[in-house]
Amino acid sequence: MNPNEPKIIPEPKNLPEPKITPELVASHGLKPEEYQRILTLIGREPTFTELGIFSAMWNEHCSYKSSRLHLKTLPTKAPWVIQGPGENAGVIDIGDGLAAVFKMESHNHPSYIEPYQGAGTGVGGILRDVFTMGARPIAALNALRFGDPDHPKTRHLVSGVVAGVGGYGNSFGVPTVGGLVGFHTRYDGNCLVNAMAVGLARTDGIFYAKATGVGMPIVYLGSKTGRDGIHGATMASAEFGEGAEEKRPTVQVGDPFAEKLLLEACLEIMASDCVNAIQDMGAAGLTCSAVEMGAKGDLGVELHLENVPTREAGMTAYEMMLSESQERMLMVLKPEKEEEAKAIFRKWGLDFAVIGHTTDTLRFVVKHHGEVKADLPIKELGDEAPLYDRPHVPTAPLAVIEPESITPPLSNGAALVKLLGMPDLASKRWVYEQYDSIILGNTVQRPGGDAAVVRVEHGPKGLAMTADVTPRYCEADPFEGGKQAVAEAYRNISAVGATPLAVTDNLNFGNPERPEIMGQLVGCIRGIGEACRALDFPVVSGNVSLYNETFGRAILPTPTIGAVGVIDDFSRSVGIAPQAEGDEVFVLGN
Amino acid sequence: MKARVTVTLKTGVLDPQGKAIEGALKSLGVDGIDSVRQGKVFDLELGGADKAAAEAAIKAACDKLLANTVVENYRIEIL
Amino acid sequence: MKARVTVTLKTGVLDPQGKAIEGALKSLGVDGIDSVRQGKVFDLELGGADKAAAEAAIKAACDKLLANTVVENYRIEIL
Amino acid sequence: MKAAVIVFPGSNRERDIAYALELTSGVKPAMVWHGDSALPAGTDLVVLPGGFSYGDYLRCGAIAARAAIMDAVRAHAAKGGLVLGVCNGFQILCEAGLLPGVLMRNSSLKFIARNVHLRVERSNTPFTRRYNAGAVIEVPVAHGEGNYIADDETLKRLEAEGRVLFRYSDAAGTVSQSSNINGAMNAIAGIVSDNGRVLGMMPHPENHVDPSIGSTDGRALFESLAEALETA
Ligand SMILES: Nc1ncnc2c1ncn2[C@@H]1O[C@H](COP(=O)(O)OP(=O)(O)O)[C@@H](O)[C@H]1O
Repeated sequence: MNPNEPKIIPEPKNLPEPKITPELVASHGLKPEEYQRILTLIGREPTFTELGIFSAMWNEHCSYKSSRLHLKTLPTKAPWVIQGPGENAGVIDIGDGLAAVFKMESHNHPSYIEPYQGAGTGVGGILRDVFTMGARPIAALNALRFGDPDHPKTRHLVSGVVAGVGGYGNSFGVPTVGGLVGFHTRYDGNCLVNAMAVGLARTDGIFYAKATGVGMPIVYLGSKTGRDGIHGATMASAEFGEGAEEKRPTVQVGDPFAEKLLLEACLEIMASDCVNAIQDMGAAGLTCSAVEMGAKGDLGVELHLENVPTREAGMTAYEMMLSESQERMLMVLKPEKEEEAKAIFRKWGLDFAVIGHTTDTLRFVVKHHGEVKADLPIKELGDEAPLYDRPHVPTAPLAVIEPESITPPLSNGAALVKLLGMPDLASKRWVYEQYDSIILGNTVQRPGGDAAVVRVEHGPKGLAMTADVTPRYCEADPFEGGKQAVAEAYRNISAVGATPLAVTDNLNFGNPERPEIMGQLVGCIRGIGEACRALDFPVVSGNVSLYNETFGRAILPTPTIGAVGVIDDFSRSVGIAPQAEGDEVFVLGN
Repeated sequence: MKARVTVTLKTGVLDPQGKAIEGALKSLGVDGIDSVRQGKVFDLELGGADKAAAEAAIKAACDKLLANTVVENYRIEIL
Repeated sequence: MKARVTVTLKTGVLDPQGKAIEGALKSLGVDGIDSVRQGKVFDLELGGADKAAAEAAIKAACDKLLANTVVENYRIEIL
Repeated sequence: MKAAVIVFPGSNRERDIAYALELTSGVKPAMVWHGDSALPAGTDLVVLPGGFSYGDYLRCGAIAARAAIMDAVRAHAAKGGLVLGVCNGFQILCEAGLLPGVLMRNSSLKFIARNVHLRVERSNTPFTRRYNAGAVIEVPVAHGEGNYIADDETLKRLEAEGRVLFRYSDAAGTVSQSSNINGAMNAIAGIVSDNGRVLGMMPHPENHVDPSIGSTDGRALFESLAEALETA
């Protein structure tokens, strides 16, 4: 295919931007006091584009404003941790000069609105997080929660989400090796799609978002920008209600083919030592990635939006800054390597353009056809984001039920049959047989067991991985439930014969502005922290998804725990299938 | 009765297929085609003779299955 | 210039997707649709103004790529 | 053996098959970019790997079948050279006219990824000489469009000429509707060209070459090729 050289759509006149009104501020998900904070910070009324930038940077999804205070209490260090939370993904040393790079992320609201594309782009996003750091993805997992099986929407959501997860991962070419599927009426109006990816890199070949050097060209790479998902990040953090259906056109469409090309191109330019800094355009797209690159490197950034490759004519600065079009990357190239890098982009048929440069002003300046659309202090955009210590009430302990007080409604035999027929316990083959679990030829323990095991390169080392949580335990007692989720993930890894090393978490909760919900979040985080400290099992990456509510009813508290461990000889890992007739069965522990 | 349903992507929705086809046409040396967007057609045969009932059935089919109305539009023609 | 290409399966060629849709419609309770055959449409935009040249380009696109003429027919409409 | 694995944009099992080739023949295959116009000199086996070339957009394999390198592949086949297409590679061979028929959506309309049993129909071919005719092997499939369809006449010819090499069966080698995972005509999983030198198959023998990863049932296919080329 011929490379599509960047096309500049002539657009001599910019459209006038709308006036800032309280309604407009509210429609950006910003509270009046948050808007006040903006006014104080910049000393004037923001432009429309600036308001959009603030809404993207300061929403829950990007700023972690409700959870940050509590997340800080999690243990994140161990001698084998190379990179903890704060980058695109966590990195741990697995020996032999190799590192495992992994993270989990939610795509709950988009998947509820359009299950196929929502789930697919969730998988795409987490894969990008991993390969942005220089790692080739070697496995994917997914943790799915749906409503009651009899709820009218459940069937549609299950089939769409599963097809979407498979459709993206299978085409991209990563084995989907594990996960979980659960059903409960509390997810009726709000399914959960948590996607995890694990990649492999050399410990001396990890790439970061931090840009260095003034006057460095900032390069856009990947698919063209369209109007996809504008306001998507804001939507992902908004409580659902009657109007949810109308938000549909903002759904992003995934292109796993473009992502695969992006992967190969990125790994190739990284191997050729062309990259100074790199950041994927995920939620809140160009805004978050450009700000982060500059802020982390103590640099300013100036963008010239007329150079951004666009799919649609007449896109405004506001739209380009907020677009969530998928399969895009932002990077700073080493100037002397620019031509070499461009040849690689052309080879893979990807759009690219120099869309700006780094400056020494510490300002985030966005220009469109010469007109300044935004001029903001770059560090403060992230650092001065609101931080809330939201009121929280501990979950009331449940009354203790004495075993003697219960008369079993069913005989043991009938109870067993009933249990076996429950969707939560039934075989998940229908799901994981739609996922290519063996591509790359390294899957030692396939889906269906406690943890998956994937051979590292061609062995003998293997990585074990799992995703787990039991929401009803968390509902009953957040602290114990959080501990239990970590312990179960740890056991899953141990059960296949591997040594558990580190955790990624995905905290799915309701509206944090309600003290009971905040109480669940705080309790679960305390429990996770306690268990991780006790087990020397640091948290190296994670994601928080709040406002998972419909009509004021929250989902069950669902802190999904993803874990990774290492086994020195993969051929010694064990699965759950009995090996031979007459084998003895042991129970370990109390 | 025969009918045709045409399902096309809404404006602005990314069409990865169309994009790949555009690129392929260029490299095959087919010039002059600037943009391609791909959609689906369904050719239906219906038993009954009642046009209104047929239209209602087709509309139900589109809404429930043939089109993903989040990202697609559809058009029904009774032939 | 705009054009639409419609690609349909030749008569007699099995259409598993159409068959599956028929089945799915029945289980969704949509009655009266006896048979479904699925095809594709391509909406093209062409730069030039010459209709004959456009038609030639589209025909080339169909023969070389858009249709698998072993099992599919195509039809071109200049809009 | 001098094998060349063709890499298209969106190929994703090229490393898997290169590993299987190297493991069984001891020689690393050449990786050849789709935009090249010639095969490396002395190539005696061309492999089209699995994947989603061009995203499987339009029709699976359609765009790849028209890539620059495919003229060289056609010329290689016309000279009687060996060609192996697996999964997406099979789809590409059909679209390129090197094998008859088409691969349509699985009858379940779902992607299917699991181990299946295949009955090896013939052993006197360069692809299957290390198997016994009638043997049953277990290998994985991973595809959404593997439902093989051809017109009646083609199908009759394929059967009459013994060109069906693999069929979906159960563990005992019985072919039935329930063993036919994707609805393919006559449960066809793999066919060869009229000169018997071009094989297209949907399942992935390259993923079953290691005892600790699944099984080694796929290994003999690559060993057959290595042996055929050695003795040629
Ligand atoms: N969404 C999924 N994706 C991939 N594999 C899955 C998924 N859901 C379940 N599985 C597989 O099925 C196995 C059994 O699932 P589950 O019944 O939830 O078991 P457990 O309670 O032991 O985790 C999991 O360990 C996993 O390997």
